[in-house]
Amino acid sequence: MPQDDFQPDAISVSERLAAEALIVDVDGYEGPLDLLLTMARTQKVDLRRVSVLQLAEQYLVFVEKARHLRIELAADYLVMAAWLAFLKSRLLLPPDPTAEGPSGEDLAAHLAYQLERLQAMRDVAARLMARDQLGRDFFARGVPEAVNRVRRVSYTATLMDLMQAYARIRTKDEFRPFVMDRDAVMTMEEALERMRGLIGYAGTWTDIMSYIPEGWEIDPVRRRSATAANFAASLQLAKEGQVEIRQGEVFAPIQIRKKSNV
Amino acid sequence: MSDQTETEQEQSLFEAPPMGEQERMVEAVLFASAEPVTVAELAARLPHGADPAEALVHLRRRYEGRGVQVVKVGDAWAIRSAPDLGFLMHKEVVETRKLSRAAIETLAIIAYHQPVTRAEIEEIRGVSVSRGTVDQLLELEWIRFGRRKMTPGRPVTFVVTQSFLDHFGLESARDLPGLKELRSAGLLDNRPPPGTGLGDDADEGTGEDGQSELFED
Amino acid sequence: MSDQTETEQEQSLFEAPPMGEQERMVEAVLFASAEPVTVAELAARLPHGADPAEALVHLRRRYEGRGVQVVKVGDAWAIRSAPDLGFLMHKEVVETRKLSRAAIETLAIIAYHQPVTRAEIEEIRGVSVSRGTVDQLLELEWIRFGRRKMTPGRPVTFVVTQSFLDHFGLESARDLPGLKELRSAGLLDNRPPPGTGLGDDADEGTGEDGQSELFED
Repeated sequence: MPQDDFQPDAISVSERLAAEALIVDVDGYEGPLDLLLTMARTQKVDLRRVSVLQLAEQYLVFVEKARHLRIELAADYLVMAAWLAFLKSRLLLPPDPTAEGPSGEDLAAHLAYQLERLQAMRDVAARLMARDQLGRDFFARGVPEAVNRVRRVSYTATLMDLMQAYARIRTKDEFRPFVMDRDAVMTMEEALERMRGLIGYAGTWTDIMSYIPEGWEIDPVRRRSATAANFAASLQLAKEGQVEIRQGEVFAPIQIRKKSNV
Repeated sequence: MSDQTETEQEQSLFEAPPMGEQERMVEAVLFASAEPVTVAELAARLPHGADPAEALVHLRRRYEGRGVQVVKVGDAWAIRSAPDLGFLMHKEVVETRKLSRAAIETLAIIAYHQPVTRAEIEEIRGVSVSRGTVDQLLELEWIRFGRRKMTPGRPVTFVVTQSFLDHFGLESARDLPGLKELRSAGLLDNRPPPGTGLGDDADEGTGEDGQSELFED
Repeated sequence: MSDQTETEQEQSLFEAPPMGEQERMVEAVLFASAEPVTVAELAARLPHGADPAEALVHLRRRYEGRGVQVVKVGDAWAIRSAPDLGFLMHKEVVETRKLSRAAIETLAIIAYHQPVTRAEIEEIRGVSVSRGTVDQLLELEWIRFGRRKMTPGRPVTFVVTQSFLDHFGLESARDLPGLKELRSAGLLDNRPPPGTGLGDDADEGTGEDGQSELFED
């Protein structure tokens, strides 16, 4: 068949160089379809008008070259080569109406469709990636406030909690004054106990101020507390009938003495 | 039916806040959330009788031309910074792993052909799809599993997610760039190789079903 | 000096964008930023010659009465949902726990007395502060380490953070009400401290010192 001999020469020198260049980085292609698409582009025509026959030739030359250079080709490259050789024969032979299966034209059309579709997907993928993207060109709220679907335990404290806590600390003394003033306060019980011990010796009228323990009469705060405690204790003792109590006039010293008949 | 009426009556007992107030509420909720919020969620969070859809119309208009925008993402809404001000944000940019060419193409095929099976993706790309590629896209939450195809083996399908729409600033999958051209060129048809298989007819049917469902209704 | 002038001249070569545009920029940055942004940071991010302080005034006014507001947090700015719409936000609050009494008291002391050492906190609380309490507050990012005290041992101090201010809706720790205000707000027993004790002077003195630093200068 003269056509057969002629066909390879129909591929221009530049296309052959391109085909050779393909061999060098066959690993750079994602399978035979990708390689075919690249080859189809060397035809510099609309993919819909690509010559599938020419493409098949290019591919077969490529595989032949690779074999010659002892380059290991993955199985799917060889499968494609076999299929393209079959397609080529179908396209070159006159259609046989009795042959089974799809015509060469149909097969070629589908291959062209596949190439066009792959190219179309690549184009839209590029357009998609060229779009403004979230986190790169436009942004979501930096501090989302919504608390829905919070998995973490969130500790809450309101400003009120905070202020109340502080108030509590700063004023705990006020709520427990006897703690704060322990060393400056004399309770009635203390005074009573002390006076019970001393009253036995008080046969004569004695100023209740003389019952104030040593060290309590100088500091006014302590003296005030001790005076009040002694006074209350004196009243208690008088009520119990253990002492008599008298005061000469307003603001005069208050005196007590042991009740004689006890 | 009577239940419906009862509910409506019950709801009407609560007076909905004025539209201006509803707009404020929608504004606060959208601002507070980094994720898009559906109208249904808004309705659930706003007081009874509120009309978040209408409030959204007002709110969207209010933010036109501002530094942030009210955008629609699928059936949800979000506030996003204006794309033209992205240059101010370099501090906020989170370096994302560069997607491989395989991943980008796979993503595009899923987006334009959804719901699509792994076999169909492989048919289109002419190579097998590595597990890692799909995993990466799933991890990014840009794709998810769709319903199974009613073809032999009931293969799983992949579809794109709301996050995908959100990430690429798309209101819906219908707004994918070049979708119309691709469709009219017949490049989204599920065209099986001539003379192959028998089950393809069924496959074709389902495939077209899925697309029409997504893009044409 | 001459450097300064040179820079100014250089800057004036670039024309600042119109104020409306600056406002959009500030809006977008505040929206997208994960943390409150200071005026200085805004100035660094906006084009030369921009006046973020003025843009903030406009933006703040624009958001008055809206569902979100432009608020000052410390010396920085942020967008926050309007306080009256808080009820929309914690609809789905899941697990929230109250801070322990020890933690809230420690936090309060740090807030009112910052910078404050652990020893000082213990002195004020009257009990020792557990490591866990401090760790929890650190983890919540409500307190952080401040500068060391120039006293023997150079103890570390604690101060409250911007997150703390943010959480409690304070512009600064100075905004915390003083004791007097707490009392008049009924948060304290109205009874005046009896006798205004003697032994208390020292304690109160320190307290007031810290506070004056905080509240009165």
